[in-house]
Amino acid sequence: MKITVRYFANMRDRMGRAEESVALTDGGVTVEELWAKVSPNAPLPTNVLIAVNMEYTDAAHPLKDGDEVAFFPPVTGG
Amino acid sequence: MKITVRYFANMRDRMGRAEESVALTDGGVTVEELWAKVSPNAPLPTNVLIAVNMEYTDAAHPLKDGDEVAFFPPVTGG
Amino acid sequence: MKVIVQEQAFDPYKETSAYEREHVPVGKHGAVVTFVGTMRDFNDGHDVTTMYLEHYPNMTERHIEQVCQEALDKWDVDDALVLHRYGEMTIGDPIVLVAVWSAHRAHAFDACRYIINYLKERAPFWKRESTQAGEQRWVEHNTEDPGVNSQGAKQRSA
Amino acid sequence: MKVIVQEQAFDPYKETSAYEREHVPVGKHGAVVTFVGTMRDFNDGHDVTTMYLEHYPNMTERHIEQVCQEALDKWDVDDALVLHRYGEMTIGDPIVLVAVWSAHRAHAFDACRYIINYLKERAPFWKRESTQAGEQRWVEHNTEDPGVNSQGAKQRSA
Repeated sequence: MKITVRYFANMRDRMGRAEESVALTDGGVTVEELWAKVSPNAPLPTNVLIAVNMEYTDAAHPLKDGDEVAFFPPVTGG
Repeated sequence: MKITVRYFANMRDRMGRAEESVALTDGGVTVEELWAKVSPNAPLPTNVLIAVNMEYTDAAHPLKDGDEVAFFPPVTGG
Repeated sequence: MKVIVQEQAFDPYKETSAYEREHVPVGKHGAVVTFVGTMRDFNDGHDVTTMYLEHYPNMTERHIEQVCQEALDKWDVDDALVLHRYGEMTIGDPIVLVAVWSAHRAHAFDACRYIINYLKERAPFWKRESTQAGEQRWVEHNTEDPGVNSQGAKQRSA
Repeated sequence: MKVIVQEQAFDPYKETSAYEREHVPVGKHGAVVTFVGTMRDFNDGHDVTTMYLEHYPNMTERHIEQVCQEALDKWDVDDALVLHRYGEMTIGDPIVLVAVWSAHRAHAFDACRYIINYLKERAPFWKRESTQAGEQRWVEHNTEDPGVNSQGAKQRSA
Protein backbone atom coordinates (compact mmCIF):
# COMPACT_ATOMS: atom_id res chain seq x y z
CA MET A 1 0.00 0.00 0.00
CA LYS A 2 1.02 3.61 -0.61
CA ILE A 3 1.04 6.27 2.10
CA THR A 4 1.59 10.01 1.66
CA VAL A 5 3.59 11.46 4.54
CA ARG A 6 3.69 15.20 5.27
CA TYR A 7 5.81 17.20 7.68
CA PHE A 8 5.04 20.70 8.94
CA ALA A 9 6.93 23.49 10.75
CA ASN A 10 9.92 22.24 12.75
CA MET A 11 9.16 18.64 11.78
CA ARG A 12 9.78 19.57 8.14
CA ASP A 13 13.05 21.31 9.12
CA ARG A 14 14.06 18.24 11.07
CA MET A 15 13.20 15.75 8.31
CA GLY A 16 14.64 17.94 5.54
CA ARG A 17 11.56 17.36 3.40
CA ALA A 18 7.91 18.48 3.32
CA GLU A 19 6.32 15.39 1.83
CA GLU A 20 7.11 11.91 0.64
CA SER A 21 5.37 8.84 -0.65
CA VAL A 22 6.07 5.61 1.21
CA ALA A 23 5.31 2.13 -0.13
CA LEU A 24 4.52 -0.46 2.52
CA THR A 25 4.16 -4.11 1.58
CA ASP A 26 1.98 -5.34 4.40
CA GLY A 27 -1.40 -4.05 5.65
CA GLY A 28 -2.12 -3.25 9.28
CA VAL A 29 0.99 -1.09 9.67
CA THR A 30 0.58 1.54 12.39
CA VAL A 31 1.69 5.19 12.35
CA GLU A 32 4.46 4.23 14.74
CA GLU A 33 5.78 1.59 12.35
CA LEU A 34 5.57 4.09 9.49
CA TRP A 35 7.65 6.52 11.55
CA ALA A 36 10.33 3.87 12.13
CA LYS A 37 10.54 3.53 8.35
CA VAL A 38 10.79 7.27 7.54
CA SER A 39 13.08 8.02 10.49
CA PRO A 40 15.09 4.89 11.32
CA ASN A 41 17.59 6.74 13.54
CA ALA A 42 15.33 8.84 15.81
CA PRO A 43 12.28 7.84 17.83
CA LEU A 44 9.00 9.71 17.42
CA PRO A 45 9.30 12.95 19.44
CA THR A 46 6.99 12.85 22.44
CA ASN A 47 5.21 16.12 21.74
CA VAL A 48 4.60 15.53 18.04
CA LEU A 49 1.02 15.63 16.79
CA ILE A 50 -0.25 13.09 14.28
CA ALA A 51 -3.07 13.42 11.77
CA VAL A 52 -4.33 10.71 9.46
CA ASN A 53 -6.47 12.03 6.61
CA MET A 54 -6.56 15.38 8.43
CA GLU A 55 -8.04 14.02 11.65
CA TYR A 56 -6.00 13.90 14.86
CA THR A 57 -5.04 10.45 16.02
CA ASP A 58 -2.25 8.61 17.84
CA ALA A 59 0.73 6.47 16.91
CA ALA A 60 -1.22 3.20 17.31
CA HIS A 61 -3.54 4.15 14.40
CA PRO A 62 -3.48 1.39 11.73
CA LEU A 63 -2.97 2.60 8.16
CA LYS A 64 -4.65 1.68 4.92
CA ASP A 65 -3.75 2.23 1.28
CA GLY A 66 -3.95 5.88 0.21
CA ASP A 67 -3.84 7.37 3.70
CA GLU A 68 -2.25 10.78 4.21
CA VAL A 69 -0.24 10.91 7.44
CA ALA A 70 1.07 14.20 8.87
CA PHE A 71 3.58 14.85 11.65
CA PHE A 72 3.76 18.31 13.22
CA PRO A 73 4.50 20.18 16.46
CA PRO A 74 1.85 21.65 18.79
CA VAL A 75 -0.21 24.23 16.91
CA THR A 76 0.26 27.97 17.49
CA GLY A 77 -2.39 29.70 15.39
CA GLY A 78 -4.96 32.30 16.30
CA MET B 1 -32.92 74.32 51.73
CA LYS B 2 -33.70 73.75 48.04
CA ILE B 3 -33.78 70.33 46.36
CA THR B 4 -34.12 69.59 42.65
CA VAL B 5 -36.24 66.50 42.06
CA ARG B 6 -36.22 64.61 38.75
CA TYR B 7 -38.42 61.81 37.48
CA PHE B 8 -37.59 59.45 34.61
CA ALA B 9 -39.48 56.97 32.44
CA ASN B 10 -42.67 55.60 34.03
CA MET B 11 -42.00 57.64 37.17
CA ARG B 12 -42.32 60.81 35.10
CA ASP B 13 -45.56 59.51 33.55
CA ARG B 14 -46.85 58.71 37.01
CA MET B 15 -45.92 62.08 38.54
CA GLY B 16 -47.06 64.07 35.50
CA ARG B 17 -43.85 66.11 35.58
CA ALA B 18 -40.17 65.65 34.75
CA GLU B 19 -38.61 67.94 37.30
CA GLU B 20 -39.48 70.23 40.17
CA SER B 21 -37.79 72.36 42.77
CA VAL B 22 -38.78 71.68 46.39
CA ALA B 23 -38.10 74.01 49.29
CA LEU B 24 -37.64 72.30 52.65
CA THR B 25 -37.42 74.31 55.84
CA ASP B 26 -35.51 71.91 58.05
CA GLY B 27 -32.17 70.19 57.49
CA GLY B 28 -31.66 66.44 57.89
CA VAL B 29 -34.64 65.55 55.76
CA THR B 30 -34.30 62.10 54.13
CA VAL B 31 -35.23 61.04 50.60
CA GLU B 32 -38.21 59.21 52.07
CA GLU B 33 -39.48 62.40 53.71
CA LEU B 34 -38.94 64.31 50.46
CA TRP B 35 -41.05 61.69 48.68
CA ALA B 36 -43.90 62.14 51.18
CA LYS B 37 -43.85 65.84 50.29
CA VAL B 38 -43.85 65.42 46.47
CA SER B 39 -46.30 62.52 46.55
CA PRO B 40 -48.52 62.84 49.64
CA ASN B 41 -51.08 60.28 48.45
CA ALA B 42 -48.89 57.35 47.33
CA PRO B 43 -46.06 55.57 49.11
CA LEU B 44 -42.66 55.18 47.43
CA PRO B 45 -42.97 52.25 44.98
CA THR B 46 -40.88 49.33 46.21
CA ASN B 47 -38.90 48.82 43.00
CA VAL B 48 -38.05 52.49 42.42
CA LEU B 49 -34.38 53.43 42.17
CA ILE B 50 -33.04 56.54 43.87
CA ALA B 51 -30.03 58.67 42.93
CA VAL B 52 -28.75 61.67 44.87
CA ASN B 53 -26.36 63.81 42.86
CA MET B 54 -26.23 61.00 40.26
CA GLU B 55 -25.06 58.31 42.67
CA TYR B 56 -27.32 55.42 43.66
CA THR B 57 -28.54 55.49 47.24
CA ASP B 58 -31.53 54.51 49.36
CA ALA B 59 -34.55 56.25 50.90
CA ALA B 60 -32.78 56.82 54.23
CA HIS B 61 -30.23 59.12 52.58
CA PRO B 62 -30.22 62.56 54.35
CA LEU B 63 -30.41 65.57 52.03
CA LYS B 64 -28.56 68.86 52.00
CA ASP B 65 -29.17 72.16 50.25
CA GLY B 66 -28.71 72.00 46.48
CA ASP B 67 -28.98 68.22 46.15
CA GLU B 68 -30.43 66.72 42.99
CA VAL B 69 -32.64 63.72 43.74
CA ALA B 70 -33.90 61.39 41.00
CA PHE B 71 -36.57 58.69 41.10
CA PHE B 72 -36.73 56.10 38.32
CA PRO B 73 -37.61 52.48 37.53
CA PRO B 74 -35.07 49.66 37.04
CA VAL B 75 -32.78 50.49 34.15
CA THR B 76 -33.10 48.76 30.76
CA GLY B 77 -30.22 50.03 28.62
CA GLY B 78 -27.59 48.20 26.59
CA MET C 1 -10.57 55.02 27.65
CA LYS C 2 -13.50 56.78 26.06
CA VAL C 3 -17.24 56.79 26.81
CA ILE C 4 -19.68 58.47 24.45
CA VAL C 5 -23.46 58.72 24.88
CA GLN C 6 -25.05 60.15 21.76
CA GLU C 7 -28.36 60.50 19.96
CA GLN C 8 -27.17 59.94 16.39
CA ALA C 9 -26.81 56.47 14.89
CA PHE C 10 -23.34 54.98 14.64
CA ASP C 11 -21.54 52.16 12.85
CA PRO C 12 -19.88 50.16 15.66
CA TYR C 13 -17.24 48.63 13.39
CA LYS C 14 -16.20 51.94 11.83
CA GLU C 15 -16.02 53.43 15.32
CA THR C 16 -13.88 50.56 16.61
CA SER C 17 -11.52 50.85 13.62
CA ALA C 18 -11.25 54.62 13.94
CA TYR C 19 -10.62 54.52 17.68
CA GLU C 20 -7.97 51.83 17.29
CA ARG C 21 -6.24 53.76 14.50
CA GLU C 22 -6.19 56.99 16.49
CA HIS C 23 -5.65 55.82 20.07
CA VAL C 24 -4.33 52.27 20.34
CA PRO C 25 -0.58 51.70 19.78
CA VAL C 26 0.16 49.18 17.01
CA GLY C 27 1.52 45.79 18.03
CA LYS C 28 0.93 46.05 21.78
CA HIS C 29 -2.46 44.51 22.45
CA GLY C 30 -2.83 41.27 20.50
CA ALA C 31 -6.50 40.78 21.43
CA VAL C 32 -9.61 42.88 20.78
CA VAL C 33 -13.09 41.87 21.90
CA THR C 34 -16.16 43.84 20.88
CA PHE C 35 -19.76 43.53 21.98
CA VAL C 36 -22.50 45.16 19.91
CA GLY C 37 -26.08 45.24 21.15
CA THR C 38 -28.65 45.87 18.43
CA MET C 39 -32.36 46.53 18.47
CA ARG C 40 -34.42 43.40 18.02
CA ASP C 41 -37.84 43.23 16.37
CA PHE C 42 -39.29 41.28 19.28
CA ASN C 43 -39.22 41.50 23.06
CA ASP C 44 -41.21 39.46 25.56
CA GLY C 45 -43.31 38.10 22.72
CA HIS C 46 -44.29 41.52 21.33
CA ASP C 47 -43.54 42.59 17.78
CA VAL C 48 -41.64 45.80 18.17
CA THR C 49 -41.34 48.42 15.42
CA THR C 50 -39.52 51.35 17.02
CA MET C 51 -37.95 52.14 20.34
CA TYR C 52 -37.25 55.26 22.30
CA LEU C 53 -34.36 55.11 24.73
CA GLU C 54 -34.53 57.68 27.51
CA HIS C 55 -31.51 58.41 29.66
CA TYR C 56 -30.35 60.55 32.57
CA PRO C 57 -27.76 62.88 30.98
CA ASN C 58 -24.40 62.96 32.75
CA MET C 59 -25.36 60.20 35.18
CA THR C 60 -25.16 57.67 32.32
CA GLU C 61 -21.66 58.79 31.29
CA ARG C 62 -20.51 58.83 34.91
CA HIS C 63 -21.68 55.31 35.64
CA ILE C 64 -20.39 53.83 32.38
CA GLU C 65 -17.01 55.41 33.13
CA GLN C 66 -17.07 53.89 36.63
CA VAL C 67 -17.79 50.44 35.19
CA CYS C 68 -14.96 50.81 32.64
CA GLN C 69 -12.57 51.91 35.36
CA GLU C 70 -13.49 48.86 37.43
CA ALA C 71 -12.73 46.63 34.44
CA LEU C 72 -9.38 48.39 33.89
CA ASP C 73 -8.54 47.83 37.56
CA LYS C 74 -9.53 44.18 37.51
CA TRP C 75 -7.90 43.04 34.26
CA ASP C 76 -4.88 43.81 32.09
CA VAL C 77 -6.63 46.06 29.62
CA ASP C 78 -4.83 48.50 27.34
CA ASP C 79 -7.86 50.52 26.34
CA ALA C 80 -11.66 50.49 26.18
CA LEU C 81 -14.27 52.28 24.11
CA VAL C 82 -17.99 52.47 24.90
CA LEU C 83 -20.64 54.10 22.71
CA HIS C 84 -24.29 54.15 23.73
CA ARG C 85 -27.22 55.71 21.91
CA TYR C 86 -30.33 57.36 23.27
CA GLY C 87 -33.47 58.65 21.57
CA GLU C 88 -35.50 57.12 18.74
CA MET C 89 -34.20 54.01 17.06
CA THR C 90 -35.41 51.44 14.58
CA ILE C 91 -35.00 47.70 14.15
CA GLY C 92 -31.43 46.54 13.61
CA ASP C 93 -29.86 49.77 14.90
CA PRO C 94 -26.79 49.33 17.08
CA ILE C 95 -27.63 50.52 20.61
CA VAL C 96 -24.35 49.94 22.37
CA LEU C 97 -20.73 49.13 21.51
CA VAL C 98 -18.13 47.91 24.01
CA ALA C 99 -14.60 47.40 22.62
CA VAL C 100 -11.67 46.24 24.75
CA TRP C 101 -7.98 45.98 23.77
CA SER C 102 -5.65 43.74 25.79
CA ALA C 103 -2.43 41.77 25.48
CA HIS C 104 -4.39 38.76 26.74
CA ARG C 105 -7.38 37.16 25.13
CA ALA C 106 -8.95 36.01 28.41
CA HIS C 107 -8.64 39.50 29.88
CA ALA C 108 -10.21 41.10 26.81
CA PHE C 109 -13.20 38.74 27.00
CA ASP C 110 -13.64 39.10 30.76
CA ALA C 111 -13.36 42.89 30.74
CA CYS C 112 -15.73 43.35 27.78
CA ARG C 113 -18.30 41.09 29.39
CA TYR C 114 -17.95 42.85 32.73
CA ILE C 115 -18.49 46.26 31.14
CA ILE C 116 -21.65 45.31 29.23
CA ASN C 117 -23.10 43.36 32.18
CA TYR C 118 -22.66 46.15 34.69
CA LEU C 119 -23.52 48.89 32.21
CA LYS C 120 -26.86 47.11 31.75
CA GLU C 121 -27.28 46.93 35.49
CA ARG C 122 -26.29 50.46 36.44
CA ALA C 123 -26.39 52.93 33.53
CA PRO C 124 -29.68 54.86 33.72
CA PHE C 125 -31.38 54.12 30.40
CA TRP C 126 -35.01 53.16 29.88
CA LYS C 127 -36.50 51.55 26.80
CA ARG C 128 -39.97 52.47 25.59
CA GLU C 129 -41.18 50.26 22.78
CA SER C 130 -43.82 50.85 20.15
CA THR C 131 -45.51 47.69 18.94
CA GLN C 132 -47.14 47.01 15.58
CA ALA C 133 -50.53 47.43 17.26
CA GLY C 134 -49.55 51.05 17.94
CA GLU C 135 -49.18 50.44 21.65
CA GLN C 136 -46.36 52.08 23.64
CA ARG C 137 -44.93 50.50 26.74
CA TRP C 138 -41.92 50.88 28.99
CA VAL C 139 -39.76 47.77 29.01
CA GLU C 140 -39.86 46.55 32.60
CA HIS C 141 -36.66 44.60 32.64
CA ASN C 142 -33.98 43.49 30.23
CA THR C 143 -34.57 39.98 28.93
CA GLU C 144 -31.18 38.80 30.12
CA ASP C 145 -29.92 38.79 33.66
CA PRO C 146 -27.34 41.61 33.65
CA GLY C 147 -25.01 39.66 35.93
CA VAL C 148 -25.18 36.51 33.84
CA ASN C 149 -21.78 35.05 33.11
CA SER C 150 -22.78 31.46 32.66
CA GLN C 151 -20.99 28.96 30.53
CA GLY C 152 -24.39 27.29 30.28
CA ALA C 153 -25.52 25.28 27.31
CA LYS C 154 -28.67 25.98 25.29
CA GLN C 155 -30.91 27.62 27.82
CA ARG C 156 -32.61 30.90 27.22
CA SER C 157 -31.75 33.19 30.07
CA ALA C 158 -35.06 35.01 29.63
CA MET D 1 -21.64 29.99 9.03
CA LYS D 2 -18.52 30.80 7.03
CA VAL D 3 -14.85 29.89 7.53
CA ILE D 4 -12.16 31.47 5.35
CA VAL D 5 -8.41 30.80 5.52
CA GLN D 6 -6.56 33.24 3.30
CA GLU D 7 -3.13 34.70 2.62
CA GLN D 8 -4.12 38.30 1.98
CA ALA D 9 -4.52 40.83 4.75
CA PHE D 10 -8.05 41.69 5.85
CA ASP D 11 -9.86 44.37 7.84
CA PRO D 12 -11.80 42.44 10.49
CA TYR D 13 -14.36 45.19 11.05
CA LYS D 14 -15.12 45.69 7.36
CA GLU D 15 -15.46 41.92 7.02
CA THR D 16 -17.83 41.71 10.00
CA SER D 17 -19.96 44.56 8.63
CA ALA D 18 -20.05 43.08 5.13
CA TYR D 19 -20.94 39.60 6.36
CA GLU D 20 -23.69 40.95 8.61
CA ARG D 21 -25.13 43.06 5.79
CA GLU D 22 -25.14 40.15 3.35
CA HIS D 23 -26.00 37.17 5.54
CA VAL D 24 -27.51 38.10 8.89
CA PRO D 25 -31.24 38.99 9.02
CA VAL D 26 -31.91 42.44 10.49
CA GLY D 27 -33.50 42.63 13.94
CA LYS D 28 -33.18 38.97 14.91
CA HIS D 29 -29.91 38.65 16.80
CA GLY D 30 -29.55 41.51 19.29
CA ALA D 31 -25.98 40.61 20.28
CA VAL D 32 -22.75 40.39 18.30
CA VAL D 33 -19.40 39.48 19.85
CA THR D 34 -16.18 39.66 17.86
CA PHE D 35 -12.68 38.56 18.75
CA VAL D 36 -9.73 39.87 16.74
CA GLY D 37 -6.24 38.48 17.30
CA THR D 38 -3.47 40.75 16.04
CA MET D 39 0.27 40.32 15.69
CA ARG D 40 2.18 41.65 18.67
CA ASP D 41 5.70 43.09 18.54
CA PHE D 42 6.84 40.89 21.40
CA ASN D 43 6.51 37.24 22.37
CA ASP D 44 8.21 35.42 25.23
CA GLY D 45 10.43 38.45 25.79
CA HIS D 46 11.67 38.63 22.17
CA ASP D 47 11.23 41.70 20.00
CA VAL D 48 9.49 40.42 16.94
CA THR D 49 9.49 42.21 13.58
CA THR D 50 7.74 39.84 11.17
CA MET D 51 5.99 36.53 11.34
CA TYR D 52 5.31 33.70 8.96
CA LEU D 53 2.27 31.59 9.68
CA GLU D 54 2.39 28.14 8.14
CA HIS D 55 -0.73 25.99 7.90
CA TYR D 56 -1.96 22.63 6.70
CA PRO D 57 -4.31 23.51 3.83
CA ASN D 58 -7.79 21.97 4.06
CA MET D 59 -7.11 20.50 7.50
CA THR D 60 -7.28 24.03 8.97
CA GLU D 61 -10.63 24.80 7.36
CA ARG D 62 -12.01 21.42 8.36
CA HIS D 63 -11.09 21.80 12.02
CA ILE D 64 -12.24 25.43 12.29
CA GLU D 65 -15.57 24.35 10.78
CA GLN D 66 -15.82 21.53 13.33
CA VAL D 67 -15.18 23.95 16.20
CA CYS D 68 -17.80 26.38 14.85
CA GLN D 69 -20.32 23.58 14.48
CA GLU D 70 -19.70 22.54 18.09
CA ALA D 71 -20.38 26.12 19.21
CA LEU D 72 -23.58 26.24 17.13
CA ASP D 73 -24.71 22.98 18.74
CA LYS D 74 -23.90 24.13 22.27
CA TRP D 75 -25.36 27.65 22.22
CA ASP D 76 -28.20 29.61 20.61
CA VAL D 77 -26.16 31.15 17.84
CA ASP D 78 -27.69 32.64 14.70
CA ASP D 79 -24.49 32.80 12.68
CA ALA D 80 -20.69 32.77 12.93
CA LEU D 81 -17.85 34.03 10.75
CA VAL D 82 -14.18 33.04 11.07
CA LEU D 83 -11.31 34.47 9.03
CA HIS D 84 -7.75 33.32 9.56
CA ARG D 85 -4.62 34.40 7.71
CA TYR D 86 -1.54 32.43 6.80
CA GLY D 87 1.77 33.49 5.26
CA GLU D 88 3.91 36.57 5.96
CA MET D 89 2.57 39.22 8.29
CA THR D 90 3.80 42.32 10.04
CA ILE D 91 3.22 43.92 13.40
CA GLY D 92 -0.34 44.96 14.07
CA ASP D 93 -1.82 42.80 11.32
CA PRO D 94 -5.06 41.02 12.20
CA ILE D 95 -4.39 37.27 12.23
CA VAL D 96 -7.81 35.94 13.11
CA LEU D 97 -11.39 37.18 13.37
CA VAL D 98 -14.21 35.33 15.10
CA ALA D 99 -17.66 36.97 14.93
CA VAL D 100 -20.79 35.48 16.50
CA TRP D 101 -24.39 36.65 16.19
CA SER D 102 -26.98 35.56 18.77
CA ALA D 103 -30.28 36.63 20.32
CA HIS D 104 -28.56 36.31 23.70
CA ARG D 105 -25.54 38.19 24.93
CA ALA D 106 -24.26 35.38 27.15
CA HIS D 107 -24.51 32.90 24.28
CA ALA D 108 -22.64 35.22 21.90
CA PHE D 109 -19.79 35.63 24.41
CA ASP D 110 -19.60 31.93 25.28
CA ALA D 111 -19.69 30.77 21.66
CA CYS D 112 -17.10 33.32 20.46
CA ARG D 113 -14.75 32.37 23.27
CA TYR D 114 -15.25 28.68 22.64
CA ILE D 115 -14.43 29.08 18.95
CA ILE D 116 -11.21 31.05 19.46
CA ASN D 117 -10.06 28.80 22.33
CA TYR D 118 -10.54 25.55 20.44
CA LEU D 119 -9.36 27.01 17.14
CA LYS D 120 -6.09 27.84 18.90
CA GLU D 121 -5.94 24.32 20.29
CA ARG D 122 -6.82 22.36 17.18
CA ALA D 123 -6.38 24.33 13.94
CA PRO D 124 -3.01 23.37 12.40
CA PHE D 125 -1.15 26.67 12.19
CA TRP D 126 2.47 27.29 13.20
CA LYS D 127 4.07 30.66 13.86
CA ARG D 128 7.66 31.35 12.85
CA GLU D 129 8.95 34.67 14.16
CA SER D 130 11.79 36.85 12.95
CA THR D 131 13.36 38.92 15.69
CA GLN D 132 15.15 42.25 15.40
CA ALA D 133 18.45 40.36 15.77
CA GLY D 134 17.62 38.61 12.48
CA GLU D 135 16.98 35.30 14.19
CA GLN D 136 14.15 33.02 13.08
CA ARG D 137 12.42 30.66 15.43
CA TRP D 138 9.31 28.55 15.57
CA VAL D 139 6.98 29.62 18.36
CA GLU D 140 6.79 26.60 20.65
CA HIS D 141 3.49 27.35 22.30
CA ASN D 142 0.92 30.10 22.40
CA THR D 143 1.40 32.38 25.39
CA GLU D 144 -2.12 31.78 26.63
CA ASP D 145 -3.64 28.47 27.64
CA PRO D 146 -6.09 27.75 24.82
CA GLY D 147 -8.67 26.31 27.20
CA VAL D 148 -8.54 29.26 29.56
CA ASN D 149 -11.96 30.58 30.44
CA SER D 150 -11.14 32.12 33.76
CA GLN D 151 -12.87 35.04 35.35
CA GLY D 152 -9.57 35.57 37.15
CA ALA D 153 -8.31 38.96 38.19
CA LYS D 154 -4.98 40.48 37.12
CA GLN D 155 -2.86 37.42 36.51
CA ARG D 156 -0.99 36.89 33.32
CA SER D 157 -1.94 33.53 31.97
CA ALA D 158 1.49 33.28 30.33
